[in-house]
Amino acid sequence: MSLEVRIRHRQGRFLLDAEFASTGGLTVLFGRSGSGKTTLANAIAGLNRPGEGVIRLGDTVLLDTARGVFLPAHRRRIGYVFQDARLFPHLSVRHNLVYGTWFTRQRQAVADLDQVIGLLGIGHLLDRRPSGLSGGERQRVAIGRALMASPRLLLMDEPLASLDEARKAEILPFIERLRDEVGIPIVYVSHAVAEVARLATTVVVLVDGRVVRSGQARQVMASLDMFQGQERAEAGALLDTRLAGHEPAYALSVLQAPAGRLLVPLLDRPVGTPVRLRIRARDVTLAVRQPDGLSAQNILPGRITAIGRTDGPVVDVQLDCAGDLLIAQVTRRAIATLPLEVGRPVFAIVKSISFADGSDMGSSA
Amino acid sequence: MSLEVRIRHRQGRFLLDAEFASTGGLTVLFGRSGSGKTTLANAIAGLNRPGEGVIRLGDTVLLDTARGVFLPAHRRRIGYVFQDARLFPHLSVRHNLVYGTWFTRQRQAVADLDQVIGLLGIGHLLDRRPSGLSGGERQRVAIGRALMASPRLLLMDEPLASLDEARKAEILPFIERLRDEVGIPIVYVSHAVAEVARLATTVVVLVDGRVVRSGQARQVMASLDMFQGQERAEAGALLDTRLAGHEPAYALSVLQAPAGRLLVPLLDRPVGTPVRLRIRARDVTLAVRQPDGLSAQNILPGRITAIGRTDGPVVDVQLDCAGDLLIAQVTRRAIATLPLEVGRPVFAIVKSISFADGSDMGSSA
Amino acid sequence: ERLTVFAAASLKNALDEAITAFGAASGTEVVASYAASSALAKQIEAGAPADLFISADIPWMDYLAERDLIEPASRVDLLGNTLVLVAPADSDVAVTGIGADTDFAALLGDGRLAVGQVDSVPAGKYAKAALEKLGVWPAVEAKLAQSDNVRAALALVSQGEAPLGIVYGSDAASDPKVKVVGTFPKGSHPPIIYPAALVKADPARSEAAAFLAFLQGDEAAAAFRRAGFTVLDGAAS
Amino acid sequence: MGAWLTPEEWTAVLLSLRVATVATLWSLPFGLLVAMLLARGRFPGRAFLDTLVHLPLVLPPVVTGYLLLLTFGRRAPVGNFLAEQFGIVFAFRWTGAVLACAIMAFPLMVRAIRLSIEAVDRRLEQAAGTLGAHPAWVFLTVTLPLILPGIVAGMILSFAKALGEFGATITFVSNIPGETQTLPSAIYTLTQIPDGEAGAMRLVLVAVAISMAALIGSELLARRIHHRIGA
Amino acid sequence: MGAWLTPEEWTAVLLSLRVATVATLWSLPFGLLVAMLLARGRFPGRAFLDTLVHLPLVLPPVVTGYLLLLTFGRRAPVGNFLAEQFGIVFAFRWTGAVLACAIMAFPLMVRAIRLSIEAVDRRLEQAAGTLGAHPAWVFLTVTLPLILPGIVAGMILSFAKALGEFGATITFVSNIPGETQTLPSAIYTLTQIPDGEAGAMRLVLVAVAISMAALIGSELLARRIHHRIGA
Ligand SMILES: Nc1ncnc2c1ncn2[C@@H]1O[C@H](COP(=O)(O)OP(=O)(O)OP(=O)(O)O)[C@@H](O)[C@H]1O
Ligand SMILES: Nc1ncnc2c1ncn2[C@@H]1O[C@H](COP(=O)(O)OP(=O)(O)OP(=O)(O)O)[C@@H](O)[C@H]1O
Ligand SMILES: [Mg+2]
Ligand SMILES: [Mg+2]
Repeated sequence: MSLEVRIRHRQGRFLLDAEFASTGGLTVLFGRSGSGKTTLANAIAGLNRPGEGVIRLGDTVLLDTARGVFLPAHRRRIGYVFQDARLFPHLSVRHNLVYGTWFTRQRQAVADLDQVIGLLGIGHLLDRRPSGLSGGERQRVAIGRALMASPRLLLMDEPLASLDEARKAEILPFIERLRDEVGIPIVYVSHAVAEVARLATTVVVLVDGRVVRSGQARQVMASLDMFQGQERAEAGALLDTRLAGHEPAYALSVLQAPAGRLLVPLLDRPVGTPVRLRIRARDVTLAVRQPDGLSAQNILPGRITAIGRTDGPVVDVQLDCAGDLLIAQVTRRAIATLPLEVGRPVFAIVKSISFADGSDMGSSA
Repeated sequence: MSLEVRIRHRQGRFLLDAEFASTGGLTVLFGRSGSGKTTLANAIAGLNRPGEGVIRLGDTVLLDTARGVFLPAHRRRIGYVFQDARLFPHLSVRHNLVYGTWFTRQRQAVADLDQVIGLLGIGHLLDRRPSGLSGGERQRVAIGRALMASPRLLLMDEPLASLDEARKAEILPFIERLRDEVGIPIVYVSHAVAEVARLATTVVVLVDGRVVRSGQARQVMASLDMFQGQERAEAGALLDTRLAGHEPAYALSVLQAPAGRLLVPLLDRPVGTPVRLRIRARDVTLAVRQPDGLSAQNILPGRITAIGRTDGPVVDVQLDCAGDLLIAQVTRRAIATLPLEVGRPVFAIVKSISFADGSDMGSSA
Repeated sequence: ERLTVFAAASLKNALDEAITAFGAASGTEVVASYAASSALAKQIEAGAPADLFISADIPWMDYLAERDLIEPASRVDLLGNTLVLVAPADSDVAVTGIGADTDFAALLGDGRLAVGQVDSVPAGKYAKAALEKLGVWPAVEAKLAQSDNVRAALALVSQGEAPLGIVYGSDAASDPKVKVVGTFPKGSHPPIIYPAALVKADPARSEAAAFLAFLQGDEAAAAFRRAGFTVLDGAAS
Repeated sequence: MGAWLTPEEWTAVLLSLRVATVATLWSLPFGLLVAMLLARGRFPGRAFLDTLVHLPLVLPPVVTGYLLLLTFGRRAPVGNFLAEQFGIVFAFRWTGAVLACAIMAFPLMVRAIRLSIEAVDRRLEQAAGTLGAHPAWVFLTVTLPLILPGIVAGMILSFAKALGEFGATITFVSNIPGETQTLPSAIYTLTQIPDGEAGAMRLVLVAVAISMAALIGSELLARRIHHRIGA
Repeated sequence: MGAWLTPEEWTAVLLSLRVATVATLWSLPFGLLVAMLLARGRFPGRAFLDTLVHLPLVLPPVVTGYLLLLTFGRRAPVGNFLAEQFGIVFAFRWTGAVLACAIMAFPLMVRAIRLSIEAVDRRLEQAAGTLGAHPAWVFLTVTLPLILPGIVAGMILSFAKALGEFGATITFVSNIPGETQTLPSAIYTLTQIPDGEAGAMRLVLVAVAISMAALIGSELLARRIHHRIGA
């Protein structure tokens, strides 16, 4: 289901002037604190009423100021996981969870209660009141509450910020399943580049209330200048591969990409399944000769296609590996001493691979 | 200033039974959601009153149930950045910030207002009310508020969870300066292993209300079994080095560790400064032969001292590099095919280095 | 079918006794609604289910008469009362007969004279008339403490707030904390009269007339006298 | 207590309890509505409605009683209409005492509820909206439970006021034993006769006992609500 | 208005305003204290205090007036003490009217403030504590500003009630023009004389106008506070 947003909304001295479209999947709203992510999410949910603009979800018009259309929040069926959990203080955790089911007409639930409870690890909290929950517990209940309402679109405003890595790792695949199997489009606000890279179909980058970049995740992510400062270390490329086989003895699976074969921790999926990988620039080492005797065995041959800005110690190098674009982050010293030049054939040694679906960060070979 | 905690506190069905000591610096409370981190922080702040135990800060007894001592919160001078910002809704941002200064007797402020405002990037918010702030803005003001009260101890409950990487990167060095220069002990609740590794002097690991491990950060972090599941990929070793020189042409600095020389992005510090590094297990590749022609130029010779559990695809390998302990994460397949054995001399190729002080994650050579 | 009597609140004790006696004698149940005469009159005007009205003063009975709401023929002046000057029981105020020479101002000193509201409360109106008649009104007008009912005025005296008060003899007699220091001469104020009349009803109720007659009889008169009222000529005849 | 009170007084006590209870319960929905309008509504005439609601507080009760008599009396237009169309008669019935008490207590109830409504975190209502709840359901499932403390406070104030009200009541529906003579009317009557003090004090103690019981009950209720809301 | 009212009525209006204002202001600190005790305190006798505060609501005003007379009268122990020690005399003074109005309005003020106190997020007070604020300062800088809406509501209720009170006042300090004759006493008096309606209605309109002005003023104030609290 597609989502189309084109709005102008003033809030105090802050002006949100955002336009983007997504064809479904998971759209990440990315931007610094105060850039307008929550304001944009609120507009989609119907919690604020932009002065001007259009919001369309599939073929439902949620907002069209020119035609005077404003669908109230309760008729939008948009599940919203708020930045602050906003649980109902007077209801038990159980009733918070099922609250949304009281109002959904159709009974085809997106997820059943037991599943949600199990996934979020909140079974022991069901009879408690929100005031007796820890910060992370609260946020998990909030996620469950939004899911239980069987929404047509899920808005998640930094849902995992207060969760530990282990819990995140359990919830992320579920969000991916919602996106891929149930087909619920998701709008996801996040600061965490790792999450963005892993989850995003579409990325929308907000700066001071304006969309400065939006589009296919792999395009936005692979652009050399997208990440400034510290975020650069998290930049990387996305690779679409296919599961080619397993090496159960070593608990590994083999993926085939245009760029070459890659070993990853065993995937419990049938051979032939498409798998999306993320290779972070900081995890790629370049070698000018075929390396040998390394513990890292994911080595892809390629050719340098671009070398990024060369002030500062670190430089982004873009490679073409049989059509797949990779980015490597190397020191300027290495550029000068090896030397690395556009057109030079090199080997990319990939230390770690993140799965854009499946379990989190697997370290491979 | 040392902090000593030994308490038992019941809260509903949850029992916190915690004991740890820290000799100052930054103590990270680490644990999954619901493990009791906030409860423990509250006990230190004086916001709950444990049924049993002792809490001592320097030579001030904050709590001693046996002797009936309970110093009320307002006399503890403990700055607390809450998980939920808890700004005063009726005060402007400016007045929220200076609130604590109204009550501190001595005028030797830890940080002055302009400095705090500049650091946190909240200058444009000063005349706003908290209700008009974004989530991250609120959290920044909360950090500023706690700092302005000139506390003797700073409690920070996931202070950076809602902030973007760039902002985190600005605030972390400041927290480190507080720790190192001003000498304020800090108790820091975090899920983020990167933050833990970078900041911690002492790490306290909580599981279900009990302290399962506590001690010097480098010891706790380097233990092979500390991180379970997904967190393993974040495990790593800490290296104490000394700044040996600069290579300004490439914007690099040279660090000398017992293990060898390491190149890192230029540090604006005098030669001789001690620098602490974190080398994550996932960033270390092993080679059985001296590698050559690699963009990665931080290569340390060493010897394998231990090989971790060998079920699953990935194995932790501990190396001794002239006294420094490193951990490398490699596949089981690499162990078998290279092969890697305890005692074998190897080369550790270090792709990325995190600074445990200085600016964040620098990718080196 | 029970009878409803609307009566001034001060009549409660005596009228309750009379009602009990009438009930025993005739088997007719009578209930009494006691309130300020003003309220009762306006309620009757608004159609209250009253069969008989006993007012604490004449104007409110006239008010209903003007509006043709009572049976003129049934109207009688049922009871009378005396107007007395009271002082706290421990007071050393002494008056030998209230007359034009009584120096109220001196008796009061810097205290106040407790009365019912001189414009609205019957006892207050009588007090004003008496004081005017005695020619002392200008001297005491500024020293009045007016209450919204005569009982409140009495309380001010019995609590010692006011050194003197003007109340009904029926009220003063029963309060041990006050003493009567003088009685106003009969001619000094309009006669204190509690008129009674049947409320117009269609059809007229004979029990109501019977009860009104009973109130004018000896048995009722005894009860009224015990309560300190004077039974007027029209009654018991 | 039975032996301690005359049957007539006993009747007055029971009637007062009934009147106060019924008045409180009946005025609750109206109080909620008006509180909601005043707290949330932006409409012309809001200040007028606010003033109207407060009038019974500002005017002497007798005046309110007269106004009721002029409006709902047997011969008055509204009273006549209600009687003819719906068979509802207030004049000189216990129902009239209910009306008088309800109106006298109304400003207290409205204020308490309104104060609670204004304290509700509207973001919770928004959250309910995103979960598909129609505003009416939001009101029932979120707002209403959250303002329960205010409702309880409003009801207890209203009940207490209704228990003590007599100025408007006695003026509107008189003081007819068994029908409109409430506890405070009985007390008032006793204060108007010689030797009435002892009786009045006895009834005052009864009133104090009732209100104490009501207050303790409401406290327990409030504590349970507070616990449920978890604040 | 001056031409419209007799000088005596004009005096009564001004006196009423003064009495209501002074009664509201004086009872505010006590109301705050009692509301705080009832909302936060856990002490024996809490139920008793609660009942005591509510009594003026439950009892007919006349009874409250008598009780005041028995307590604060010239010869009564408390009244005597106050007069001797502090020279505070209530009898037949406008101060007595203030006392009566304050006590009659007290339950309303206490309830409104208490409701607000109970709605305060105590975690904000905790936060203030960690910033070094002594509980007294926490109260002044956090609790008090947060309960301002309740205080305003309590004051407006109290003011309105004080404006309308006369039953207890007239019983306690009687009705002395210029000293204790307030607007409601004047209105009441007019209702007690045949054909006094027209005069009474005129004064009723004055009362309505005053209360409307007070309400609008309080609304504006409340809106500003609301805006400041940012809720
Ligand atoms: N008021 C309360 N009553 C009862 N149990 C509580 C209360 N507050 C917290 N708990 C429970 O105590 C445990 C510890 O809570 P705490 O807030 O300390 O966790 P935490 O480690 O801070 O978690 P998080 O990372 O999710 O914030 C949790 O299991 C929680 O459910
Ligand atoms: N009620 C309000 N009135 C005025 N300005 C507001 C209001 N709420 C938010 N703002 C401002 O609007 C801007 C965008 O806020 P928003 O909450 O959308 O940011 P965000 O991108 O979600 O940030 P964060 O990551 O910190 O949550 C901020 O500059 C904020 O200060
Ligand atoms: Mg936000
Ligand atoms: Mg917590």
